[in-house]
Amino acid sequence: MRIDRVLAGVLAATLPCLSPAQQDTQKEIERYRQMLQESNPAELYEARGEELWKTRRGPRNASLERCDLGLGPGVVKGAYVRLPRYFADTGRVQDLESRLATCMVTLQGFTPEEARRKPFSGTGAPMITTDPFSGVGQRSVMTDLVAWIASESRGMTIAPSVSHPKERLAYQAGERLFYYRAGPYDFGCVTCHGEEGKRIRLQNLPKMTNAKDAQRAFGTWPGYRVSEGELRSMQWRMWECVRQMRFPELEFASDASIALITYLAKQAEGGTFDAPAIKR
Amino acid sequence: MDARRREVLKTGGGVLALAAAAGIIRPGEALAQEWNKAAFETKSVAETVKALGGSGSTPSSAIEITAPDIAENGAVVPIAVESKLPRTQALAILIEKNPNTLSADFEIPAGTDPFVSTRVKMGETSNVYALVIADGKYFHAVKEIKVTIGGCGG
Amino acid sequence: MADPMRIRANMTGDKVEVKVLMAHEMETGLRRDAGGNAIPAHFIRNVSVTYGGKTVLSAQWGTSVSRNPFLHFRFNGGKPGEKVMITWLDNKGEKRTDEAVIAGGG
Amino acid sequence: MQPKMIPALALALCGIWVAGCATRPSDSETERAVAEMIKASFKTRGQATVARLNQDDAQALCSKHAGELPKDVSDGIEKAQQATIRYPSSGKLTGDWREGERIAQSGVGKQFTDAPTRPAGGSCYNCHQLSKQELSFGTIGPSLYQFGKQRGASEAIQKYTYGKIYNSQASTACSNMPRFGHNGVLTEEQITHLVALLLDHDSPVNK
Repeated sequence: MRIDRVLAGVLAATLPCLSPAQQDTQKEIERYRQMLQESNPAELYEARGEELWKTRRGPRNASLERCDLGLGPGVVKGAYVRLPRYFADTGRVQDLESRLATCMVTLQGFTPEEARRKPFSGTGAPMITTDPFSGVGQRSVMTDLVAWIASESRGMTIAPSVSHPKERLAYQAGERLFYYRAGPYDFGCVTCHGEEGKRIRLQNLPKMTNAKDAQRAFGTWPGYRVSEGELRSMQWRMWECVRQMRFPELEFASDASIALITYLAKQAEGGTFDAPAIKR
Repeated sequence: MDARRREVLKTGGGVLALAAAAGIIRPGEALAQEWNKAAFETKSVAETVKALGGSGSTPSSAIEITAPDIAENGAVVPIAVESKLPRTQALAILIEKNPNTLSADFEIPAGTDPFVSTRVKMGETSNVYALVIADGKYFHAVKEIKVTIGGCGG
Repeated sequence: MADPMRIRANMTGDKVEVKVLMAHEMETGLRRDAGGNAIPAHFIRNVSVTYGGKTVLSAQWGTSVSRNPFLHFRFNGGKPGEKVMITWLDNKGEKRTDEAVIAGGG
Repeated sequence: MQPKMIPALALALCGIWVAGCATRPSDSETERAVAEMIKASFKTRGQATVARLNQDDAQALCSKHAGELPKDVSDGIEKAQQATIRYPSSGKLTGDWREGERIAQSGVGKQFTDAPTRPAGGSCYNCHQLSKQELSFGTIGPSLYQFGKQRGASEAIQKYTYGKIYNSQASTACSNMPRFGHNGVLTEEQITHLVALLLDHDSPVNK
């Protein structure tokens, strides 16, 4: 096997730009990612989420079946790809997660604090077990619901709403935030997502101003992350990027998080939604 | 689960594991709950082979390991093992450099293909062994899988 | 209570192809939480698959099988419309049994 | 975003929001909204305080001119950043490449999940190729493989290398690379180890 690899290396060396080792690495990483596609544990979360949607919970002992995700009360099919959007009843632009928190309050009678208490499921990564919202092995009703609702938009076209002035404001604010550099590392979203074809370690980075990249990125979240053994939502994706940017903690369902998601959704407009995906 | 079975499990570890280690019994339906504690605590490939009742194993090209050469993350490494050896009775996956070598042990009854595909954790780059018991004899194949460091803030 | 498994059992030729996902932590016992306390091991130790009352696969697992385990295998002699039954048992004595009807293949 | 794309994008958006162009939020409205979000959407956690969101001059200018950095702004940033570089008082610019390799591999530090007492890593492999053995390297920055072999290890090169790690923006305004020394991420000593990793004849970088 060694000898084969050396030989392959010699052959590949005649190709320009990438060293043989780099080409082999990229090829094998792609193969690894392909092999993961065979089965996605996100299904387990989707199944729980579908049950939870119908489950009576909270002080009012009510289900979420009348929750309006933007397409009318109880309409789940296709809801994810039309979010974030402006909701007249709250006067806010909301993404799926902040909207679900609203429904947990208005329909099920939870307090806003209760509805947002544990947005992310317990993590398999020891590095971030300090997440106060969860612990190892803990589940998040929010995450399970997100998995199922997102899966109900699979195969559809990403088409966020941008007709309301507040939606436009969220988009523009999100764009500014994308370029906002701060903190001890001088990072901003743009540091990692402003150029095409770059990687951190071996992880490919989407350039968010490039429609194809943005479509692929937005279209594959939420995702089951094998590195953590958890399903992760778009709110978590923002929270985690911001943590690694060395910023203070981005609050769950905050206006900044929704503005960023609005910006990304708009960048990804026209792409095909294919989530929950499975990722490193 | 009921208390009776828990009791069986608690006491079952020793005797059954010993019997299995000695190669006296292979678990069938009746012993489906057996768990070979000794084998799962081994720290080397040789020890694992012994704990699974063998005295050694022979390399075989009739065993195929399908896995990536490089895993982007060690928490999930897809591995499939297929044996072309006649009368394959069991397949096991061993990861040399993991804290405990033995990852999974599959009994293959007659009528079931000598093939399994699963996903394992690897702490670091390591040789992965597929151990096969066929017609009472022990064979293996080996493949190195590189585990890469990933992420941003780690 | 443990979550249901996701089982797919399909005829491919004259074989039954079984793919199953189990919801389980598969905690190794080697990790520590944020407070530095060891997280106790919690993992599936036994898996058995039966068809028509006969075991078609049995497995013993250690802690290094990945979280939310996946298993794929094939057996002969199964028929569409019949059931495959899968049981797992973990080190804390938790147990889960699910079944799936074998779908006809093309 | 590329500078020339901004008007084009604005036009495209107007095209999409035909009826809405007149009611598009003004820049000042957007600025107010962003300022409000910076204030209300983040919270101090551990060492990551909300004060970190206050931009210094370079951060503010780089955010404002993302992708379209005018020459005078760029020159101004580089001049100001150059003045921040402090070389080690010992005069010793290069340390132990083995230590440097460890620092280069580590991506921890300054996150709210990191212990504040634990030294930060340099995150070098996140963005750069360094040694041949490490397959898992990023490409945001250029490959530094054979950095020293190509440049030698003269005092001038040592000084340049130290300065680049200490404050990358002294030579490249708005570089993606953190200003490791200036921002207090790495200590003087840690930087000398990284200089050794890059320049030492025996370092895997130069093999």
